[in-house]
Amino acid sequence: MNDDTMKAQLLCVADSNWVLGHWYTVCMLNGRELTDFTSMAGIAEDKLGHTRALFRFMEEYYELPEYQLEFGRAVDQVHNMELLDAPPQGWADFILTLYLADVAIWQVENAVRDTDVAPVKNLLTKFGEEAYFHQLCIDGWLKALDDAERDDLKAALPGRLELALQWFDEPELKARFSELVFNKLAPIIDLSDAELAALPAGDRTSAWDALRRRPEGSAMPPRLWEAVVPTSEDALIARRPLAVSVDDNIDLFVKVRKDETEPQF
Amino acid sequence: MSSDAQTTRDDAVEAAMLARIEAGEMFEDIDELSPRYREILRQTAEIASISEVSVLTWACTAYPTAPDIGAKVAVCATILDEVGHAYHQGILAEQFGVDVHSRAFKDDIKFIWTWPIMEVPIRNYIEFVVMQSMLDRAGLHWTKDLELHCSYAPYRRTLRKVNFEEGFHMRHGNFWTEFYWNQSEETRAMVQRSIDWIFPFGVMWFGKPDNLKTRPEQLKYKVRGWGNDFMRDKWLQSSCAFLNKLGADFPAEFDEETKKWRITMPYPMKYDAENYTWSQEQCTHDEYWQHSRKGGPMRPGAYERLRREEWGDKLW
Amino acid sequence: MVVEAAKVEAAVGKVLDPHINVPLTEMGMLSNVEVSDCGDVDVSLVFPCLGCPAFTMLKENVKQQVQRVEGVDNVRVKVDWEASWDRSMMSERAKEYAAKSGYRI
Amino acid sequence: MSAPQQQPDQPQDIECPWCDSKNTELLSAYGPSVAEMQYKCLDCGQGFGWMKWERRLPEA
Repeated sequence: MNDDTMKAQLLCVADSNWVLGHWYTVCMLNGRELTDFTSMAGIAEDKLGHTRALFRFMEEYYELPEYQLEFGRAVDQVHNMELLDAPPQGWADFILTLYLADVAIWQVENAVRDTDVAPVKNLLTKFGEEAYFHQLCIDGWLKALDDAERDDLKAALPGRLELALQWFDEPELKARFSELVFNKLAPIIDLSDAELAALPAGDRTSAWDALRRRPEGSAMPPRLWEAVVPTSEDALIARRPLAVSVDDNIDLFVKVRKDETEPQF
Repeated sequence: MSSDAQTTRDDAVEAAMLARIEAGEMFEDIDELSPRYREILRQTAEIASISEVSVLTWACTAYPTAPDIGAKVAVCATILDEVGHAYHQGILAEQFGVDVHSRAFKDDIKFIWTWPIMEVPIRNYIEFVVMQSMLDRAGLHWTKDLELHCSYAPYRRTLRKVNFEEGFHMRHGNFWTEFYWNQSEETRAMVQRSIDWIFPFGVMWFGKPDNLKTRPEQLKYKVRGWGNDFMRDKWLQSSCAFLNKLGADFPAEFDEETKKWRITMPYPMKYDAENYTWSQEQCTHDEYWQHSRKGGPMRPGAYERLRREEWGDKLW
Repeated sequence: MVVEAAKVEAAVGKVLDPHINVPLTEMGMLSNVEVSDCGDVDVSLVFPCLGCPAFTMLKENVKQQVQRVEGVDNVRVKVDWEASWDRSMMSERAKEYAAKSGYRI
Repeated sequence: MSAPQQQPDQPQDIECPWCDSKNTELLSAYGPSVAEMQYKCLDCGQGFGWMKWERRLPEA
């Protein structure tokens, strides 16, 4: 695997887990019982832990300054999936999006595990071992939806599914993802043949940033980004020192930028 | 049976219970406990599990200023731990007829009891770690007492698990408090400001002095073993040693004769939760507790928020 | 002066796991110790959970303890990204201690 | 306490650390730490944690 490809893939999962972790923390108080809160806090802790581990590993492996990936990038250099940009509109949309994001991220992590780079293989396997429990909880939440929430989930599905499918570069992963999703959701929501046929295929329509796996020039909403990397005075003062080595002028993908001399196809 | 006869019989049951407790007996089975003893355990377990739920809404106020991933993970871990303990203690409380879920999410909010400071928003992440250092230290003494002394053995075991884990919060708080104390002038000032606000809450954590109370039933039935003064003093010695090592200011002085720290602040005094200040004027203990029973600025909003969902543009 | 690896290991053993309160060495969290001739020491740790709330604190605690070992000049504490923690790496003593506190390993 | 929403299909014969009974029940996927699941012993009635790492992966 071309080194930049792996680097980009690792950033896609690290950054998507980063934002996904914040979905849990920002939505925390919407839990409905004690076990919702333990699960949400626990999953958030894990997801943020995955991001932290990948950031630290990548900074060592690619010889970047420590904390470069956390504090040294602008929002339009972050590789988070577009699926997580728009806030959940309700409990059903929340659970559906958590589900789609978790399964999609694991599809890619699992594929990237097939590498000779031992630490990457090891780390991503550990991600899976922890995500196993995230998906258990999400399964429980899906099963516990009431009738009205199932309707909400059905209504939210086309929009969220489209963004989840677009995220995939690899046709075989995308096909397998669809299969898993339909197997899971079929017993929960009835979809007529016509409804099934009308579901999006996830074709990319706008100009695409292949490295970030999202529409070119797009980025998460500013208020979400502020939750991810807080810049209030109190947060800046409390930043641990270790961040001072961050270099604002590092371009992580110098070689494959579009304006380079290599021809584009 | 006349009510007098009933009372006499009840008294006899309680007296027999107390005699067994006094003799140092430990109880494994809930059926062995007298009605009054059960009621005391019910109240204790209910307050313990419900007050842990309030940590959830309170700790969430530290998210927006948690500066990096590691800090956010620490806030998540605190919430997981405290709500996990609410749940764990709820398993025991359930045997006494307490419905933790109902108390937290359905019943009148006036039934939710917690320490007053848990209803004051955390101003910044540095304050959060100082809270861990000062107040988890206080909480630890409180629950350690139950683990060591409770005459109902299952409660001891329940708390052993809790205490086994709670020690981490204090160590985490100590580590980062010291870190921020040494980090920059600005962070040192923020640590000091946090200590000024939090330290007196630690002093007040353990309730009224023993001489102002009739012997509480928790002690009579050996649900607890330590008096308020004893626990307060243990907390004070441990906190002062830590703060003194840092070089921070705090309202206590070292008495060379007794070789112990003693407080120099007006005791008690009232706090102003809107401005994060203490009056520095002595009041009576009754006045203090009357003042604190009103609850903090987060009551009832924070508990109402747990019963309501907010989605869409309200989130980001 | 040559630093003894056993002394470094003992120093790491002075740091407790934040949750289970047993030495990191008994938790199986010490992955590797490398000592150079000139007093540089590399300590690698492996974490049972990636979301460990004590990630930075433990690394710093280990660094402080190892720094005190005779002959040690520079200490680097790293995460061993290739190691994978497993409950079988815990000592029997640590497992028993956890069980007595209500935590079955 | 109401039933937790998530009742994952997990080992149900974990030994209670208090009384060694295997008559135990899983209550929640997360205990007070991410490493443990919350169990309850049906014999002695007490709660306990079980370290959950068994190297299982999500379906792929």
